[in-house]
Amino acid sequence: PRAMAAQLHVAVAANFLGTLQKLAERYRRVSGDTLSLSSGSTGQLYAQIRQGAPFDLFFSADTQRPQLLDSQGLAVAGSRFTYAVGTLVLWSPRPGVVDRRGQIIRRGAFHFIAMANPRNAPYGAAAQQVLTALGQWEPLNQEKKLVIGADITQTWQFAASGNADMAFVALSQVTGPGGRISGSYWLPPRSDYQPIAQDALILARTTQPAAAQAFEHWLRTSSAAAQIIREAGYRPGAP
Amino acid sequence: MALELSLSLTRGSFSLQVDGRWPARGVTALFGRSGTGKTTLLRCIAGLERLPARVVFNDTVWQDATQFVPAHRRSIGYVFQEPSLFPHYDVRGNLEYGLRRRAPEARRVSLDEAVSLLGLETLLSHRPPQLSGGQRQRVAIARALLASPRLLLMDEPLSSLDEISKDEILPRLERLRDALDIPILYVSHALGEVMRLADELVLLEAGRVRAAGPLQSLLTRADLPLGGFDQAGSVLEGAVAEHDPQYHLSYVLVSGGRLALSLQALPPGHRVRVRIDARDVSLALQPSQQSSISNVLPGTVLDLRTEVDPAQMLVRVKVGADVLLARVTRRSAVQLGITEGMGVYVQIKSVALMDK
Amino acid sequence: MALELSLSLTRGSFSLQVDGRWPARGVTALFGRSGTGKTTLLRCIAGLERLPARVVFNDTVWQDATQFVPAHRRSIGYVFQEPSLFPHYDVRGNLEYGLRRRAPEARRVSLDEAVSLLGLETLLSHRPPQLSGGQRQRVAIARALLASPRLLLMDEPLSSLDEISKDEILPRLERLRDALDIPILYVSHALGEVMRLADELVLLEAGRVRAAGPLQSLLTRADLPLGGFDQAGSVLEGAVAEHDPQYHLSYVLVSGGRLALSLQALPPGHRVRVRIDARDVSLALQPSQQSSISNVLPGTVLDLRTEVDPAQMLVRVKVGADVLLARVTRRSAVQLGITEGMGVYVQIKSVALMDK
Amino acid sequence: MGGDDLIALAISVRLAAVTTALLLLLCTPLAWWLGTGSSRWRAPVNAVVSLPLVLPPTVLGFYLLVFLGPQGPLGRALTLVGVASPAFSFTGLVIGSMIYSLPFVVQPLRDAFEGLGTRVLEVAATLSASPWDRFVSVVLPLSSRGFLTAAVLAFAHTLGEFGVVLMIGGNIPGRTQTASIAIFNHAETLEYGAANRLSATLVVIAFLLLLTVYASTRGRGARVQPWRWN
Amino acid sequence: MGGDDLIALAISVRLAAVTTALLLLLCTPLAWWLGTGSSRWRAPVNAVVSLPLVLPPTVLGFYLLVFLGPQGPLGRALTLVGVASPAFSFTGLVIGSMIYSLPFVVQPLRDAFEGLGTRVLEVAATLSASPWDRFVSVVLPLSSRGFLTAAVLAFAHTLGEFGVVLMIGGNIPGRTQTASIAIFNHAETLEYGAANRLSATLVVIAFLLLLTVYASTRGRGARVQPWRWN
Ligand SMILES: Nc1ncnc2c1ncn2[C@@H]1O[C@H](COP(=O)(O)OP(=O)(O)OP(=O)(O)O)[C@@H](O)[C@H]1O
Ligand SMILES: Nc1ncnc2c1ncn2[C@@H]1O[C@H](COP(=O)(O)OP(=O)(O)OP(=O)(O)O)[C@@H](O)[C@H]1O
Ligand SMILES: [Mg+2]
Ligand SMILES: [Mg+2]
Repeated sequence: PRAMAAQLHVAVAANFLGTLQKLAERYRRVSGDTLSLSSGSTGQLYAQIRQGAPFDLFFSADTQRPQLLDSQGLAVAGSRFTYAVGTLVLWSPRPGVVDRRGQIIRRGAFHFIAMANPRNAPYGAAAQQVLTALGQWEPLNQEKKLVIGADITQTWQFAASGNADMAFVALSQVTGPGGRISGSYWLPPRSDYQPIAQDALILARTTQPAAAQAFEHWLRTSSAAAQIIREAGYRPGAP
Repeated sequence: MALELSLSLTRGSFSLQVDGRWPARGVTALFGRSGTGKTTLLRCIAGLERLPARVVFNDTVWQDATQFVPAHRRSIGYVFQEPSLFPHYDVRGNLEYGLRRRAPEARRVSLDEAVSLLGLETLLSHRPPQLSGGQRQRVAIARALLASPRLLLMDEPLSSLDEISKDEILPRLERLRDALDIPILYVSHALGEVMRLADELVLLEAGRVRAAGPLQSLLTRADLPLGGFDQAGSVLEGAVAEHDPQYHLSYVLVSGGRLALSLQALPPGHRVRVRIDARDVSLALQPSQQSSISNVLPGTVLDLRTEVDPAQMLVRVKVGADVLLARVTRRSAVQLGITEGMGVYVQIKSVALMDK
Repeated sequence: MALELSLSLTRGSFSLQVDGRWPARGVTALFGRSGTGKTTLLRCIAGLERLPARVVFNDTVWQDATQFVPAHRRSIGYVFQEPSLFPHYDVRGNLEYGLRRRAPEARRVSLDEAVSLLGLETLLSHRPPQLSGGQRQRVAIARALLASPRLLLMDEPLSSLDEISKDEILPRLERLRDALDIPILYVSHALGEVMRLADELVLLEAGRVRAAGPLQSLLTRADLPLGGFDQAGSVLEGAVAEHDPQYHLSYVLVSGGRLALSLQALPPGHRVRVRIDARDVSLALQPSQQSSISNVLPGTVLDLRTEVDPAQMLVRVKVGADVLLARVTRRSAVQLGITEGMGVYVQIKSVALMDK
Repeated sequence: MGGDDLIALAISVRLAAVTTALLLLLCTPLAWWLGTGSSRWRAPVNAVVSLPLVLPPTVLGFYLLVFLGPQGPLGRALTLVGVASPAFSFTGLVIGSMIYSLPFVVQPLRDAFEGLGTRVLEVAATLSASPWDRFVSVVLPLSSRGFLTAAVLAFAHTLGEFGVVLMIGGNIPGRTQTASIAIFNHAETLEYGAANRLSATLVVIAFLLLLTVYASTRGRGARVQPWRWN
Repeated sequence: MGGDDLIALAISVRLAAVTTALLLLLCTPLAWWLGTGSSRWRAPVNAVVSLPLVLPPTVLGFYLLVFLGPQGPLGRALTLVGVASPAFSFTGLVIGSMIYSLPFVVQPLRDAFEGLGTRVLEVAATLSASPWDRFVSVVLPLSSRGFLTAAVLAFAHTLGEFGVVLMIGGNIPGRTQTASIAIFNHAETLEYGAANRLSATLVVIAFLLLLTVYASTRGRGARVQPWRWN
């Protein structure tokens, strides 16, 4: 409907960057609009946005920072929504390490478990909740068996490089093409941790509100988008 | 033309106090023992030491209470006591450094002149570490000359050079000085070098000027320590009288008579200065015959003085209007009965012309 | 005791080829013009140049095809041509550097001795930049002495020193050398210094040894250029005959007769060497009376040679078993009719004892 | 290697070159003052010069962003005079990189200047060279080693810099996304193949560049320098 | 400031001190060879020394982790001899910091050694000083400026290092969580007050340390050096 194709600048939390790249590619084909993606940690992107970074949309890895931006009036009213909900997995690149019920944590036959920083990464907070539910949070901390990644990527790297025996990571990271998962893993019960919801919003400073809204609308409603998100190991947020 | 100086500096226990006005023409020798402040004085004149002082060169104020002309605008040439070549240039680069910084019309020495003057032909592409000590010193001299300075400061420039090189370089340097009329302030320990080269002498002792004035008058002054040097002597003014090509001799008339010296390419009547070392002078009561000593002049004893070595005496003899120094043994002095006012014949074994 | 050398080195157009065995005792002077390779030769002996060579000192092989004793194990002292003090130490620190690295029982010079020998008492806490050129040179000499070396290499150590300092230092150095029996290889341009100090002479010319041998025999050799120097002269062996305290004279018997010189504190019979400069020698057909020249000996003319200056001639005269050089004008030579084989009287104005 | 990577590489190289050039230019006077002056402010300034290193790069970047951003003191001043804030632009990257690499340039230069000694300068002055002339004809060539080290450290460090650049540049593809950020992005999206390729390219480029520099310059430096009369 | 922050600060200072000390020790021979040797390998080695700077720290850290990990070449070798992998330990931090700060130590030292000249060493040799003795009594004091710069850069850079340290240390509080990581964490969790406090503490500590060092050492260095006979 618009005369010229728009280019939207999107700030995206690093863990969703790959998925958003796929989404952008798909969206470009349906709308002609392109997305320029700037990734970083959620905290860093948040700081940049507060300092006037030239982004149109913000895809956070949590719900807290979008809420803050919203309350500070830096978001387009009503644009905040949950675009994906993550699933936590305890994973090892080697088969036979993690049992299907997560007993290994109690047995303690390992050197290190990697997890993201619970204070700034939602997956880290979730991992802490799971460990607390297992009654292992305190003991593992005491024994200094927890290595903390700055973000979920680093956490994955700790395990993937074999330096940590296993890691609490996002299911999206270990899901290969066709939904296959290599190595061994355990999916903690969803009841043991709060949903890992990731919120997005349109920034109030955007110069292309129409294009931004169009993309958001597509993302919330298109089944193709939902499909891509699901394949990446997330659950789509409520439409 | 004159160099006016007034400075006072203290470093630890050393202090330098100089007040004076020295004629800035020909060569002024700065003579003094090691550590008396010769280098420090040159540095002050060059503008390399920031200190309260008054330096006036030929009516241009270089430094006083209100102004300070920095070293690079004083148009000096400075041969440092250590050759101090630029390590990042070869010999040619070192030589050209100062040359390039003079406007072509202001250049008074060409690269070729300087190179041949100091015998650097084969060394032009050498880098400083590939030079011997004496070669480095020669490059430093040539470099200073090529800056066509209005005043040349030389701090023991020939100390690492052998006699033959010195004998080659000194006369050429003298000629160049006369041709270009660049006054030179020349630091040296060697009284021989000083006597050969200098017109004026400044005698430094422990940071103070002990005496300053024309070389001739200072050399024979009884109150100065110069007579005590191995190479003590006197300098006489004279005029070329005639030549004797057969024996390769020239005759020079001085106030006391006629002196023979090596043949010079100078016209009769030309005014010259000749140098006579005390050790070359002996005394006799009669003019000797049949001796190889060819210069004998009558004179009158002014006084006798004991030297550091008690076996020796230094006798000052008035010859015409000049004073000659003679070094004789105490025994000879006694045996010949030499006393003040007595008439004697001075026998001069060797007379050297000072290229003037 | 001997120093055996065999080396060959090429640097650009310069090549150094030395083969020889020189006695390592007393002072061996390395004499040669600027750029002839004196410094390079010293560096090879010190082990500072890595090159194929053979260096044997007193039967210890320092270097040959199979071994190389590094510099720090050669027990040498080296006074570099540039003083090269350690910038991070004061004078005392510089002096103690070598001293500390000798076991106490191997030390042969004490700090106090070296300090007073070179007059460094007031300079001990100075840092190198606070020293004058001559002061630096004196510190470098003292530093080398304090390492109590088995061989002392000195590269123009006195070039920045005034005559008085030289006159003070040289005799003390000679005494120290004799007391400690440290052989010295001494580079110098100044023939006067060499004649005064050296026992042996090595004459370098363009990287080759032109001649080597005892000083006396080389000085008067007609085929060497040494006679051409201003300070040419000869050295005679003799023995103290008697003293004349009244005139502060000592008499020395040489092969050709008796010579008077300044009073020496030496017992009669003591063997000494005396130096007689060519310029101090005149010739006469009769022994002169009534002249201040006190030493007159009969001799026979060996030969006459024209000098660089055609007005001058160098006459070699056989006096007893010795050869003296006399510098006379061509005119005198002709007028006196001096020819080979003729009997003459040599008048010697000044005789210097070489502290031996 | 994708086109984005090539662009990022080009931005990195350009950023490193611009940063290095500007730093050499600006730090030379500062280093000269530190190395040859005698003010009693030298010690504190010396200490301050090293401080940019002490903070984690992202944190430094954050403070810079606060300072330079539209709400920051400098940003606001700039906006008043009608200049856009340098945050999230190439200019911002340059400023950030310069601040962070400052010590790597100042310190080797200062050491080089301090080691020169005064004699060569005195000689040049007596040969009529003005202070500026002396600087060009004597100080520069004789401090070439220091300049080389300063340039190499600044260049290499800017190539690899990530935190400050990410923070102040905003990782905008084609504009402020440098190779180091691109590698990081690849790693984030588990494209380890691409990350490895880009890393390898960066390392190889840097190696070849440094090799050329050292092979040509070192030799000269070595010929000039080992000779000293001290 | 919380207890965790204090502990992190202590770890940082200890890490910086250990890293600096080890680097000075290990890099001195390397820098000597680079500065005074004449091998034709010098140029490539010089180039390689600077390469750790070229990669973003986290990437470098990742490669290190792979190299040290159980599947990595070194990790496997260590496991064979019964030594635990240094990943996620203080040892690991030290290794990572050392690799990353290597150029900051090697280059100033190399420059200092290269600038020494041979004469002082020759003089020392003729005064019977053995090579080791010469190194201690002549090279060390006359290169003090280079050592100071190397130490300051390495120390400050290690204090602020974040990427490599985070990667290889695993951010284990009380063991491998350094002050720089703690500041980063504070900033990420929007605890800007705590971040500012810790940053300020770090900066002030570093400033006082550097000031002391420069005020005491610079003076001496300056007195020793301006004099050169070149
Ligand atoms: N900072 C200082 N403290 C004490 N004395 C100093 C200081 N700086 C220089 N001096 C002294 O100043 C004196 C003058 O030195 P200068 O170099 O001018 O002597 P010089 O006449 O050139 O001697 P030389 O003939 O040996 O070169 C020396 O005695 C030196 O010890
Ligand atoms: N790399 C080189 N290329 C060419 N010539 C060189 C090189 N290195 C040294 N030379 C030459 O070697 C010669 C010997 O130098 P050396 O320093 O031994 O002389 P020296 O006898 O000590 O002279 P001086 O009395 O002037 O100190 C010099 O003529 C010098 O030019
Ligand atoms: Mg002097
Ligand atoms: Mg020499």
